[in-house]
Amino acid sequence: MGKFGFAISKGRQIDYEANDRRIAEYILEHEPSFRLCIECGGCSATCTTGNFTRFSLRELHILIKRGENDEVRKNIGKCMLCGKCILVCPRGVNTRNVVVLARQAFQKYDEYAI
Amino acid sequence: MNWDVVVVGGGTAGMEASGQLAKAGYNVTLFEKEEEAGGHLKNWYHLFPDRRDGEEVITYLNDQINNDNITFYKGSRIDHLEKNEKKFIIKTNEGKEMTADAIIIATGFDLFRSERKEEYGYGIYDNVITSADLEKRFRTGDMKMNNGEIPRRIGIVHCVGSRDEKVGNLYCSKLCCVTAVKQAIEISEWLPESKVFCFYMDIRMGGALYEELYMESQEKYGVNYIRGKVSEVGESFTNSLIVKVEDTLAGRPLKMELDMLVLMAGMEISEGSKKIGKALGLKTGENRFFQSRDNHFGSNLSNIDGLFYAGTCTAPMNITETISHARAAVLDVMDYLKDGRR
Amino acid sequence: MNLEGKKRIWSDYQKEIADDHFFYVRSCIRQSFFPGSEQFFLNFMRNTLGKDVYENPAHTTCTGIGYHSDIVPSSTIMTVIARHFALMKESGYKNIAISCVTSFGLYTEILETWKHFPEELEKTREYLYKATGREFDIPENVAHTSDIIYKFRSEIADKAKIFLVNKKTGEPLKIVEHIGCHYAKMFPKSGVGGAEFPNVLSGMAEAWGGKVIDYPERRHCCGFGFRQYLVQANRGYSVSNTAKKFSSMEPYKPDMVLTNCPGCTMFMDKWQYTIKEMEGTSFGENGESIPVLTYEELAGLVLGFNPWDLGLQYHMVQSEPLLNKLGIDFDSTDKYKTKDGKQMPLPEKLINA
Amino acid sequence: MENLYDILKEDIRFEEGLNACMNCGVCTAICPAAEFYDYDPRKIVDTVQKKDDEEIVALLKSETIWYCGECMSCKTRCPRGNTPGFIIMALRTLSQKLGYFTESEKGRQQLAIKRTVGENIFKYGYCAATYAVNPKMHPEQGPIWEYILDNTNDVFERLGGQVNGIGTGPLRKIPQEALDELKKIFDVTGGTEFFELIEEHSKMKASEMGLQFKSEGTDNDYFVEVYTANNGKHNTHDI
Repeated sequence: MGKFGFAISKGRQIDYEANDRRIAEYILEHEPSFRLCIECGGCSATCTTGNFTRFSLRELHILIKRGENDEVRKNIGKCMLCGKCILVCPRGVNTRNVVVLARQAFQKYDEYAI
Repeated sequence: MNWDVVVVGGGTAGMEASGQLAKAGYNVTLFEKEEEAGGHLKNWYHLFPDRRDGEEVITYLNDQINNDNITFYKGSRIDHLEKNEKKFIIKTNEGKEMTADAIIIATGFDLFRSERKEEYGYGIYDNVITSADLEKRFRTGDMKMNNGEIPRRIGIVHCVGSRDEKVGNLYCSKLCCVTAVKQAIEISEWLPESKVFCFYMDIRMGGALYEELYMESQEKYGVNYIRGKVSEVGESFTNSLIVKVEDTLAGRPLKMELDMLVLMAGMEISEGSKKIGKALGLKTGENRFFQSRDNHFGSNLSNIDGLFYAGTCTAPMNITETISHARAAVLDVMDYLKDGRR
Repeated sequence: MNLEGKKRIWSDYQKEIADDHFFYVRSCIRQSFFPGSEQFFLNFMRNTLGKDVYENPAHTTCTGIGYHSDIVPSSTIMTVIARHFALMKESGYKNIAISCVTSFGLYTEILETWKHFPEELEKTREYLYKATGREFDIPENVAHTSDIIYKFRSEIADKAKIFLVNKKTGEPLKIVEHIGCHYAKMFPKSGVGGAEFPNVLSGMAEAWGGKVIDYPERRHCCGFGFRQYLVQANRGYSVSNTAKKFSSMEPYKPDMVLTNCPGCTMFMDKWQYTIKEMEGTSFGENGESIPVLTYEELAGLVLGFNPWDLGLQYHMVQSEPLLNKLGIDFDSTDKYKTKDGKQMPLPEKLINA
Repeated sequence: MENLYDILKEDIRFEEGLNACMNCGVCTAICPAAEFYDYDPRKIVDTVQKKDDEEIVALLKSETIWYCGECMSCKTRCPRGNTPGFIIMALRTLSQKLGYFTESEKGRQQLAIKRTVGENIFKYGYCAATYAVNPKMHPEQGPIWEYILDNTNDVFERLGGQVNGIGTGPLRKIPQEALDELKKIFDVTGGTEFFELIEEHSKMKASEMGLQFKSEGTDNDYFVEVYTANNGKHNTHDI
């Protein structure tokens, strides 16, 4: 806090230019159904983790697309890969595979290694 | 059966109504303020959802009005219209005078003037264009920016002048969502290397095959959809456009640079409709479009006997609906002029 | 950028600004931090233009800072403002000239509220009468003092001793404008040029030969945020917002920032110091900071006033780099002297000094 | 107790500020607070319009309602004519009336504002007053501010000041009658009562927190706590 008693903070605004979207691109390449999401939230509603914590798979998907990788990495371990989300998705997105691929991508781009 | 029917407005509705009346044997006089019939459709390149060329529909409509029972006055404005007993008296700006037994008002809509959304900078920032401007570009194939470069990232803003009390339009213009999706696909076809982002509040895909088109835009063209109304557009140091929006599904503000921004201008009742409406005392709804006598079974009926509505002077409609509405107006005219009824 | 488009918008937002006979109300912040600006306004209006501007010694705060940090109830601020209207009525004035943008926003908002809720106006009349025995009229014309300088911008240009041109390069000065949020964002019609492309400051800068630069965060708040500055623990909000604006304007290399709001002037000046202390960053050219001037200070320079009579030396960011660009022949030895010419001690650790 | 939504409706700012929200996010897109706090004005409006008392109570006790800077940029853009900033003001007023403001770190700061800006009004006739801006509490004002305070008379005399004099101009002595009228206006309109409420609830909270509290001034532990405390959790959020 120094001599002033407060600090300059980093904004919460998603800065699309500044973000690295390689994780999203990797997923889109291997799981094209990721494009079909209409953000309905069906996955989050049925999500086992989401029912016991604040975790939102829908929000995670958005953050992946925007390249908010730090946020994604912080939360992606919470998914238990039970796959219930796939059953409810009205657009047939392989939601579980999106998580699997995201974890792979984080390994691939080692500056993000989990 | 020598009934005289005057049709005001030579756009889709007016042309179709005139054609159908003429086929049924009525004497039709069609007035169009511009030098050419066809209305807004003339300016549209491809129609949704099947991407048919707008000119094909124009050709059909021109065939419709190519009928000996139709007198077509172009470049003609109605200066005076009144009802005297059972006859309507019409005077035009060119000094023509005539009477009619029935009138069809097909004066249509105007596109929302996008410069009224000051925060979007239409008319101020280069490369902020409207959906109508984009259709013209499709026609000429000129997709370049003002500096001659190809736009690499293009944004589409839904609901410009619709669902917006700030500009006095609370209603949904209904066609802009599907237009946005159609145009996103076309941009992607013209410029396969470029990325398209649609900024929407709700995606309203209420027509047949619209939702399919939306899904296709995602699946085949990778069009991106961000849920949030664009709040502000500015220009960056390198002259790209900066949009600020809330990514509402992430619950965070988002800033993005774009090369080009397309504003989906909504529909408003046209100035011409307003003038005629005022002169005749036609009832309008809260949305300022003409109010039909009954929403369900009288959507062509006005508050004046013998005066009927056709098309988008009553509400936003697509081409299919407009043509159906015009045909329905003709049925109402026929019913009205039936012997003994008038 | 298409100027015609902006001009079309400006023509939609030409508010009426009275010509003479003003009842002047001071700003808490400006009279404490930029007293030279208010002094210039009064001198210029009275002595240069020969206008009647009256200041009543009994006028006070409008309580706006308290109201916007939520310790002052709305009925209280309405009655305090009504008291100013009463003083105005008693002194025989109908046009109010407001030095503060927060106050200006509140006067405008309260007058609007009274239109929508006439019962609030009646209640305020009762409160004021009960508390002070005074009665008031609604003013005929409400103007911010920047509106008034805007109105007389051509008169200033006619009398200009210098124009806003870089003497060395011959290029117009690059000016970034910052309009206080409460000037027109709440009621676009109340501001010259509206809310999105206000013309009140850009009109002045251009009339005096400068060039106004648009930049992405032009419309962003300076970060005052009332409680977000008043309480130390919250000041990170305030300084971060200012830093955001300065980072956004930096590439354009502006020669100065022009402001019309008390808080904005103070924060854009002081936060440059704070940011420099905290992170070693400065936003001007050659490691300098960007001078932040009120419209009165700028008008004063254009009219050839002594910068030290305008109070420029009491900013944290010193304006010598700007004065040099303008080719103003200033007397450094006069900078820290009293009214009577006595030397004062010299301040230390100022920026751009 | 009366329904909280109905109580809020009695505040003209709430009445003016809330129509139906369609969650478009134009407010959050340009909100200075949404950027530097974990804050989303859209969500506040959406919560309030649900008219659920339990959720409104949670808001009144939350940190969230204290993040807004009242710049009112949201008013310019809302396509439904809402003003989230006005809604916030109504919520803050109610939170103080019900004593809920002391439940949050940011809410407790109301005492600090009352003791500084609030007291300035009665003492100097202005919210911000030269003598009241203490450089120790405002290090960000920089060395020039200390200098001005050290040389107040000379600085202000040259710039049109009326240092404690009778008449017009900055630093003039505000006539006692004018200060009395201000106080009377506060008494009559509920302003004084509101100040007392802030004091009363703060005192209770200080005792609950086991912090020293004095009935005036800034040199007591509770004041220092509310003026400086920052738990560092105001701009992060987990999904």
